[in-house]
Amino acid sequence: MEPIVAEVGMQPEVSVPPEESETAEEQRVAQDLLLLRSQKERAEVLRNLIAEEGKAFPPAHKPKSSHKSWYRLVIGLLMLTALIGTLLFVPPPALKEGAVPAHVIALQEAMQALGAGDKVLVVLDYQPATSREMVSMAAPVLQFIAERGVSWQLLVTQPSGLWLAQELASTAGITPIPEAIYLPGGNLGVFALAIDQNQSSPLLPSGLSALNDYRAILLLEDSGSQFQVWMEQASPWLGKGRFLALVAKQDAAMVLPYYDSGQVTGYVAGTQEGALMAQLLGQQPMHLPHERALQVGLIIMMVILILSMITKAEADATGRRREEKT
Amino acid sequence: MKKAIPILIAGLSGLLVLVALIWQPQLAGWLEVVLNWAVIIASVAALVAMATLLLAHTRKIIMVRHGFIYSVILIGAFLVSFVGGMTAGVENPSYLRWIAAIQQPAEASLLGLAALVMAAAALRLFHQRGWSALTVSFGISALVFLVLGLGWLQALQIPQLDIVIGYLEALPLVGMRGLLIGMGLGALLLGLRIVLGLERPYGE
Amino acid sequence: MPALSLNDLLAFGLCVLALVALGMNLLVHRKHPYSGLRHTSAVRSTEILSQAAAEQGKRLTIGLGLDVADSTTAMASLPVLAALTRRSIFTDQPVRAASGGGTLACLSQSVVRGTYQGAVTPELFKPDYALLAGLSPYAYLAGLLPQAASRANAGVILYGPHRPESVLAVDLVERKGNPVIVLTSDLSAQAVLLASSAQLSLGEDFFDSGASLEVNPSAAAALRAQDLLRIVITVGLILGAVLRLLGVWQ
Amino acid sequence: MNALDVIIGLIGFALTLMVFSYLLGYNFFFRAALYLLVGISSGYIAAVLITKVILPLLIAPIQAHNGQFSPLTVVPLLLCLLLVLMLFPRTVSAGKLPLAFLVGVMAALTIAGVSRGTLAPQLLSIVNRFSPSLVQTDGEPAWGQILEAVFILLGVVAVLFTFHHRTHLKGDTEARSGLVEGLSSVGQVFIGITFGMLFVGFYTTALTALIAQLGTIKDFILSLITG
Repeated sequence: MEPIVAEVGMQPEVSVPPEESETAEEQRVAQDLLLLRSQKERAEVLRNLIAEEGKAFPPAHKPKSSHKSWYRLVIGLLMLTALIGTLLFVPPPALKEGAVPAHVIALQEAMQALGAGDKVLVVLDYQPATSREMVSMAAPVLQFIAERGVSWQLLVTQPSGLWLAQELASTAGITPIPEAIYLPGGNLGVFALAIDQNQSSPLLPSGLSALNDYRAILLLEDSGSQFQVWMEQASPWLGKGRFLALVAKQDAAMVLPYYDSGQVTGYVAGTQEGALMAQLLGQQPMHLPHERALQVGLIIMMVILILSMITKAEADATGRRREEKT
Repeated sequence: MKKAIPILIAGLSGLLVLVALIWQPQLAGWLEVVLNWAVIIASVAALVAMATLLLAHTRKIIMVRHGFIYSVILIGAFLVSFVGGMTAGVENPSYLRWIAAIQQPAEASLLGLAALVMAAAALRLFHQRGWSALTVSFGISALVFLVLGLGWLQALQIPQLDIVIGYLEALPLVGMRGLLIGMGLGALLLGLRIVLGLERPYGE
Repeated sequence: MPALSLNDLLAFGLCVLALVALGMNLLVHRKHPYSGLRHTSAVRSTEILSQAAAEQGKRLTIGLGLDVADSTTAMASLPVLAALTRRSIFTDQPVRAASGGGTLACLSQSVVRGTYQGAVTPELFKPDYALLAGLSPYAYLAGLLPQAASRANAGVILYGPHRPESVLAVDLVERKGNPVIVLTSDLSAQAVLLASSAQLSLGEDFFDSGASLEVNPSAAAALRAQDLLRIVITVGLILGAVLRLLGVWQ
Repeated sequence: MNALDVIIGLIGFALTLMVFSYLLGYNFFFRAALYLLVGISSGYIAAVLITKVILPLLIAPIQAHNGQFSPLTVVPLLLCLLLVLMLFPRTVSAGKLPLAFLVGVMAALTIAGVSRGTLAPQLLSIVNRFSPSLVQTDGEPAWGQILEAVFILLGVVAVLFTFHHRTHLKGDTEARSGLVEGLSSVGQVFIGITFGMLFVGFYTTALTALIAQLGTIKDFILSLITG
């Protein structure tokens, strides 16, 4: 079991303490000479550079795989063919009822507790690449909020959010398309928004209330580290039970501890849970990315992982047999 | 002395923010000012970095260096979107539609390509990393979550099975929490070292 | 000062403890700051790669990641940039850095320029050595890919907050037959890159660069402080659990 | 479908083909798509930063003071001018001052944010699983809940010790203590399980984007055919 540990950088390695005699030698020299600080520093730079010369290093780590990438092309083309074939010839399945996870129920309850007069801040914090997944989750939720008569605002934290907000609102069929408010400054902006109770900071865009005034803050996220920024810079300044989240499937694991600690009241991760959520809210689920194609893609990955295990076991067995023979 | 000034500035600005956070109502005004300056500086830094990039590509075009055609594409695309944004307005729906027409398919395709690349890479996972507690648990966990991702088990609606699925889905909580706490400790100490001037990411 | 909640008290206590542990370890281990510490092999490999690059007359490209989310984490990579730049000043091809954010790009410029200045060779510095790759996560990836694919590269190091999409950059470097080392603070990226040939560091080893390269004694003191905090946290958790179970802490 | 929709659809189709051409190798079309993306997004972001940040936050306050000296508006301007000097190789070091200021502020935010938003709540959450209201039902111990809480506590500790740095001399070599090594092995299992979920999560997101993109192209071609 050793190789992987060394490979990924977890093997304890040992540093060699500097030789004491070397240090003592240096001090003697320094005492004998009266040097300016800058001269000393330059001498140190040169000493380091000279020390680098001829220093023994083990060979650089080279990728074990062959440079030829034919297997990449074969797998890529096979997968593309399977997905395109499914898209063209297999109809998408009807949505099935299934067990609803606790975090989805928690989000549903929080949404249904919202009423007319409540204020909700919808934070759009995802990249154009994941917009299809995010829109399929967010559009039914926005439709629900709009139907409830809840007063809501759209906040975007990155420039592309300005057009993503238009896309989301028009897909959800919300008219007129609400104006998206741009919050500059990344984590600095999030922090400024969280602490500013009087809306006095020039940094904050007009039309936005203090975060404490919102009954709920609905995060639409596709990045774990960006989600963490909201949990670290904004959540400590607000009472518990404010944050709700719709996250891309890739962030499902990241949200787990924050949901368990109560910093997020409820969340939905991925299109499947998004469809469940839409049903629970009495909305029509969005047209998902073709579910059968998604299943085909997942099965391909399963087969690949199993093949990887089998071929490695086979290679190990062959190696052992060879060793036994010699 | 010259070297000490940036260290002092970093330390003082960090301390001011920390002190203002503790004595929040009294020093809230100063905190607002500091944050305002920081956001402005970060934005100007982005513009300066962008200008440096454009200058580098301009030099490449002028000197007709290898691959200068790509620099032409980059600068041309930059000028079109920048001039368009400044003249039509960055919230103009028509302008945004054109930006979206390029950004959306290019980024979604890059992400989609990552799926294809991952599939090819996974084939060599165990050959590259060998067998260990980490790789075996990783492989089994990935297989379990792929099966759960199909949604077939959930559709059976067997209460006992649903309980097991619930436990399986919550299991990564342990590792994730441990990793988050460890990363948090690392980030906390890095932050402290910066404020104390022991780490100088702005250069010596 | 408003009344502090238990959460705030604990946070404050952790900060004070971290500060004390850092100071204590700086003092106690000032003579041999790096001895008795596990070194992260991925960080040490960056040294090896830089030596190999110098021998081949090729360059190293370092992707510094994004500074969109949390710039402080992104700054963890800058000591490595300084150390590797110092080594490459007099080689045929100096190190090139690519950043995914304005602040990080300016910081990397400042660090690289400072290193040349420190080596009394400011005239050798060129702004091209530390450039912005792109300002959004995907623009950064798009800007990084051509640099990672350069024929002048002896290898590529991705050190900083890289999203999992950087699997494309790793794949491209592999295709070119070059080694790639990845140290990322993004846990999704760590998981995705486990299925690649990249030499990888996991979890909090991301913060080990200064100590593993033996370029900053305070970084080693921070690792020792982390170890101490780990023990204190473990004892605190067990104690807290027992007190809760016994009903002493309601 | 109007002419504009057709043009936009064609751009999307072409860009998708250019990006996927990477499967055949790193080629001109793929590179062109990358540079186009960098150029377009940089220009757009530059325009947004100027109109939404620089003009309202830096320039407008100075104009509001009618040219009169106000330190709160002039200081950021001076700091920004120092940053602009970074454009010239000889004066790159002028940028150190504003950068040091920014670094200090960000470090402080990290200290406060990480400790209050991640460390403290996550640690408290582990202990809170042992609260009497959760581990007792009708005055009797709920062993299932207790076991779950102990499992989480030990698991987190094991993961934390996987990254322990301290080593001790064992004969000629230095190694970690047996207890730490044991905990590390358990911790690696938990890390593996978490990474498995993260791996599948990202793969699913990427796959969703791929299928959606292929679906968009399919719809576009069908609409071209059917008019």
